[in-house]
Amino acid sequence: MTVPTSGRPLRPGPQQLELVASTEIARGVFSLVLRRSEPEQAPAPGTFLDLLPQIPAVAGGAAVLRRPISIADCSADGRDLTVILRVVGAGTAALVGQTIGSPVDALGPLGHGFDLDAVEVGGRALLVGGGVGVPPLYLLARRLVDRGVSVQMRLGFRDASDVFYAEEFARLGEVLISTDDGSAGVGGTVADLASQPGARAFVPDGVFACGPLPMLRYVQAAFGAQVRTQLSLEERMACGVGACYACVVPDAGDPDHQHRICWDGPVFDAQEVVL
Amino acid sequence: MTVPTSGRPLRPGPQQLELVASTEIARGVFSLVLRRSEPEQAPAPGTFLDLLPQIPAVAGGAAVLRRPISIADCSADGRDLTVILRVVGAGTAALVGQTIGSPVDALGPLGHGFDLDAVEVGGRALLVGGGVGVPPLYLLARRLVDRGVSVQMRLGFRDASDVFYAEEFARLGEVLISTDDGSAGVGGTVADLASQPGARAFVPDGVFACGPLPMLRYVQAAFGAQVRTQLSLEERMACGVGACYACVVPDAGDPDHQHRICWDGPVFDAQEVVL
Amino acid sequence: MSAAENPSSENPRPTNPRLAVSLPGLELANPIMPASGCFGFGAEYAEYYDLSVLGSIMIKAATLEPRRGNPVVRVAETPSGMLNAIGLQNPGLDAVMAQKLPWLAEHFPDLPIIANVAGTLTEDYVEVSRVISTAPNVAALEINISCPNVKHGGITFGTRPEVAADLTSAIVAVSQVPVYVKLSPNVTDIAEIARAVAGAGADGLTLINTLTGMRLDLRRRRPIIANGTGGLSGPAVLPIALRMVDAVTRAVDIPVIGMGGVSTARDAIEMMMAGASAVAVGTANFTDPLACPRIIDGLEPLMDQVGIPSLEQLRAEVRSDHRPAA
Amino acid sequence: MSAAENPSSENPRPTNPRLAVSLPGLELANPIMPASGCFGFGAEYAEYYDLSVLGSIMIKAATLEPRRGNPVVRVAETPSGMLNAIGLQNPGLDAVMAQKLPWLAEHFPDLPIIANVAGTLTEDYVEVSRVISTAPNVAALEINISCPNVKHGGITFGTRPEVAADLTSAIVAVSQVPVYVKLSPNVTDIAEIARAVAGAGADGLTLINTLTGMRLDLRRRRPIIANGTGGLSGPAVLPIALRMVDAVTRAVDIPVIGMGGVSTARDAIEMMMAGASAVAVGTANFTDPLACPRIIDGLEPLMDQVGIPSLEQLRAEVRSDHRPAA
Ligand SMILES: Cc1cc2nc3c(=O)[nH]c(=O)nc-3n(C[C@H](O)[C@H](O)[C@H](O)COP(=O)(O)OP(=O)(O)OC[C@H]3O[C@@H](n4cnc5c(N)ncnc54)[C@H](O)[C@@H]3O)c2cc1C
Ligand SMILES: Cc1cc2nc3c(=O)[nH]c(=O)nc-3n(C[C@H](O)[C@H](O)[C@H](O)COP(=O)(O)OP(=O)(O)OC[C@H]3O[C@@H](n4cnc5c(N)ncnc54)[C@H](O)[C@@H]3O)c2cc1C
Ligand SMILES: Cc1cc2nc3c(=O)[nH]c(=O)nc-3n(C[C@H](O)[C@H](O)[C@H](O)COP(=O)(O)O)c2cc1C
Ligand SMILES: Cc1cc2nc3c(=O)[nH]c(=O)nc-3n(C[C@H](O)[C@H](O)[C@H](O)COP(=O)(O)O)c2cc1C
Ligand code: FES
Ligand code: FES
Repeated sequence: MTVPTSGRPLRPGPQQLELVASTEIARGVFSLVLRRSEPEQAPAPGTFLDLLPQIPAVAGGAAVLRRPISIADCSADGRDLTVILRVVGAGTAALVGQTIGSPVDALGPLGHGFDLDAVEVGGRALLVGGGVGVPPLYLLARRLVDRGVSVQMRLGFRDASDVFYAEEFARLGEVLISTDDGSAGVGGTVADLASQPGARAFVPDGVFACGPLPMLRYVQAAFGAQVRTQLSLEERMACGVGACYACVVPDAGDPDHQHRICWDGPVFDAQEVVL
Repeated sequence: MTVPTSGRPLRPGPQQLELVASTEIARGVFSLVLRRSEPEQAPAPGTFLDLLPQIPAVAGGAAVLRRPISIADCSADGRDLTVILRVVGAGTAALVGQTIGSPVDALGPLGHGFDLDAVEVGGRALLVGGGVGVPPLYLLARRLVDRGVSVQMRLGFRDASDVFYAEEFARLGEVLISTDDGSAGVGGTVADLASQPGARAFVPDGVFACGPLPMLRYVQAAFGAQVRTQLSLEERMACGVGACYACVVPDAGDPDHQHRICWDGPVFDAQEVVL
Repeated sequence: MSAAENPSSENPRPTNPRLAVSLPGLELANPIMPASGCFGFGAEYAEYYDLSVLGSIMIKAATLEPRRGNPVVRVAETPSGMLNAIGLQNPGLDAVMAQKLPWLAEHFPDLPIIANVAGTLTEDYVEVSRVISTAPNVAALEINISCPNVKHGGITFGTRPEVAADLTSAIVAVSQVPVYVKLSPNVTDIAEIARAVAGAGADGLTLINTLTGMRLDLRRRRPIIANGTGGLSGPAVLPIALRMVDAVTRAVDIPVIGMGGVSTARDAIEMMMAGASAVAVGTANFTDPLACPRIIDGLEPLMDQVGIPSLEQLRAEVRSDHRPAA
Repeated sequence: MSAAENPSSENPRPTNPRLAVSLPGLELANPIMPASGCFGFGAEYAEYYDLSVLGSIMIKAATLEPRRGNPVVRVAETPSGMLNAIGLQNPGLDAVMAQKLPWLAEHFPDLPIIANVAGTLTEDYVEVSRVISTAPNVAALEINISCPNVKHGGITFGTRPEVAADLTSAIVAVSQVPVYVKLSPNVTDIAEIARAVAGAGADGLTLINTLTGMRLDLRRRRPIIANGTGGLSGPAVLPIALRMVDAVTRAVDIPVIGMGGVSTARDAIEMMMAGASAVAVGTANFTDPLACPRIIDGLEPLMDQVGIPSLEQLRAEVRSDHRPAA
């Protein structure tokens, strides 16, 4: 049997990707470029890699769980994948500290990404992101623009030193930025951006969001009932492939059922999930 | 207090040495060159580094114990240390698999090395080594020759594919080689080399040995009573600095006492220890 | 034998006499099987490789009714390990009988399945065991006695010898297939529990289940796992599992399937050297979805290296050393 | 505060009120101390840093007579951990009193020492405790009740509540300094042992000692450790230690010094958040001889990050949450 029971080809196991670049793009936020051994199909926006860090013993020892990290960008030949990650603990610290040229153990791309067909060609897509929820929106924005969809980004950060990719996004569409302390863009959260003139002028045909839970709840409440709204969720994961039931979110349609974020998501329609 | 209670300066903690070269010099035996951040005093022959490998999760996970590895050579400026190691388990495999340019976590040099003064200038030193007991004898031979001591090496290996450093040693003195299967040198062990003409002609003023326990027992019995004989011992270690009492060997002089190999050794006079 | 090397579906389970293991109810092509709760009901990992290379599958625990499980956060990492408090989320006995087991039977007809059974009352356990043991591809049951027993004031079945024995004999009485009881490591004397369960008629034992542990979130100043504590698994527990398998196989005569921290072929052989007849792999599947085929592929080269002619011979050798106490 | 930053010998232990901890018999400049058996009697690590930066030192176990300990191999590595069976090698009570303790008093006069006491008969424990508690720099005793008790047929003192309680009260009766009892994790219910020992008059508890484990040598087909089994320590056991410290500090009112797998400042704060008043560091010293000063240096920056004004305040907060069961 060379194809799985699903009829699709067997998925690849963990691969050793070569770390070809590592850049600090905001305080404690790094962009890593990971090279696959050969050109492959470009991943869908919203899918993620599950990276296994090598944590030194003095930093608390070995990781057996992978770190889910969204794919932020992809080279034209599909070989180089960019991820953007914030150092929050020993795993992310170990990943950004690897020597250039050394291998990064990666599983994936995993999960189901954003449905680009949600917005018709010529339509308008609103992309709402917060913190390290912003990265997957970049590949998404590129793909939407490629499709002929016009995009507006509303991005929330903690403060000015935290902001990244503002210029890259600006090449694709209008970017509105909020910071908690007002040190860049508008003071407050992405919700506070809604009253900006640019935002009021932009009536979206579809909404795409990724970020912290309060932000997703706001997006779900503000847009979910009016327009097709897709939310990318986060939860602590173990297997990353749907087998362990670590990463569940209640199904809005069936109180007995819970979705697995890694397998059924991470992207869900706003109306499918109870946040 | 900036000096320890011993009156000597404080010892340095673990350092990140740069892996500048890694070469397979015999089947499964690698020579690694580790660069210190600045020139330092050359280590004494017979001392060792305690290396902390980064073992990947799929190879069994994190090491908390360091790997004692003898120093085999040292550059003129004392900056580059060569170690020669056989891949026997996950730790040595991880060390030899590191990317060139990546850091190797090293403690040391540790322990008390060979006493070079055991052989007078102009005298003759016999160096007996087996397998990965051979490496420390190389730096030792170099230092003895520098002192004006003539050296003969009797080196035992498993088979021809296992032999390393024969040419390097040959530049310093006569080299007699044995292999278990006779595929290189004389068939048998280093004990079988004693009947070789070159060996019978070489009456040593001092003997230095490092290798497996049966070999050390032979050296202890064959030379220990006649001539100053120094043996470098091996045992599983935890702390490497004398604090945990993992690596003991009974004291020949005092039945209530055991030496710590990492701290009192690894080199002992043949008459000090019960093997 | 990796999936790629075995593309033929005509002879999906060629038996390699060096690796075959014969246990009550279980004729295993090799000793490696995913541990319960770490492999769902197989469908997800079937996307990664042909599951017919496995010795067996210990499927996720089934309870009488569907269970939603615990609130999230359900997992936390620990050095070389993890905590979980999934809370037995499962679709319930009926769905397992109607969908999960038939799916496995359809796609992997020759693969013997070990059905993991859980509950909170003795009656639940008995009913699930009675029904699930009738499924055509269920070759054995694995009784998870680490669940809290409401009748005995919430103490787990698995920490009291007499409670464990009573549960065992009630299940043995109704099961159509051999019954393996899964022991908890959170006890002072695991051999004592093993003897009680063996005495009550268990056909085999599986061990270890998870050790109770905790991690705290420094910012929120409370446990990371919503449930407070969670079960520790992964390489961290390997030495504890080995010690317990050694102790139990010295105490009883029934076979043991060993588990706890196995992530390499080396670990699996070590587990069998400690007395296990077969080996289950849990957490390692999460680190590497191909962990089980990787371990299976690694067995024979390692056996050659260390001089093990066949696993049956290793078992005989270990068994003659592990003489149960009279 | 590292040795380099504190070269003055006039004021070697400036107290930092954020880090100070006050416990029965122990006024600690900070909560970090090496765990017993992992630091000898201090002399070796004194080559690496000024030991007066430590909160205390739990010195190696002393027994009445000198002990040669177990045959080698004495240690084996495990994932994120290690096994040891040193076998209490030590020079005996007389040498500890005549050489080891005076050496520490001479070089680190202000450093309070916790003397670890072991034995195989109650009488041995009592005699060692009586004598060692009179040493001027011994501020407290730590009673290692994990040794097998020959009178009770080789079961360890630490696995039976009544046996542990009897030993505790015998020692409390003779000790000149507060008595801390060190609990074994190899039990079904550690809180039960803790209650028994507290009831018998212990001033404090320390936990956890090592978990019993095993590794095997595949070629020699027997345990790596000459002794068969060994005690598991290191990061692998951290989640178990945290769970047990949490359980014990909810069960009793006396303070707990927590240990087991602590290797970073983060781990140490987590241990205190689980209920420990101070923290001992064992295996981490082997990975990094500077582990203790590194952890001490890391405490305040981390406390700033997660908003802990002082350890006393953290303790008060945790204590109000950890209400002992009535
Ligand atoms: C689908 C998905 C996509 C993500 N994409 C990104 C991204 O593009 N960039 C980015 O910076 N971060 C992203 N995250 C969060 C990222 O996974 C965590 O920050 C990271 O795992 C932390 O690892 P650590 O070892 O540094 O932290 P630690 O706190 O030391 O990690 C301990 C454990 O908790 C888990 N964990 C901790 N925080 C999170 C979290 N927020 N989500 C999931 N698991 C967590 C870790 O994976 C690990 O198992 C994503 C998370 C998910 C679920
Ligand atoms: C003073 C001294 C000097 C040494 N010098 C060299 C050298 O120059 N070249 C070389 O190839 N080897 C040398 N060794 C042996 C080397 O330390 C081991 O081969 C190595 O530790 C094995 O690690 P591993 O992870 O690959 O093997 P594993 O078997 O996976 O290691 C498991 C554990 O056992 C320990 N261990 C295993 N074998 C030995 C051993 N023979 N001695 C001590 N600890 C062991 C490891 O350190 C580790 O803690 C020396 C040993 C000592 C004590
Ligand atoms: C996420 C997770 C879920 C588990 N669920 C179950 C279960 O439902 N029933 C059961 O008997 N054991 C369950 N276990 C325990 C495993 O089957 C196994 O006994 C344990 O994890 C030790 O093996 P490992 O270290 O290889 O993971 C679970 C373990 C994990 C990690
Ligand atoms: C090599 C070694 C020797 C030990 N010796 C003793 C001892 O003599 N007395 C004792 O009470 N505990 C002893 N222990 C246990 C430690 O003090 C500590 O309780 C345990 O190692 C857990 O902490 P850790 O994980 O930080 O090492 C020893 C531990 C190790 C690793
Ligand atoms: S992480 Fe296992 S189901 Fe999602
Ligand atoms: S390894 Fe600790 S005393 Fe030698």
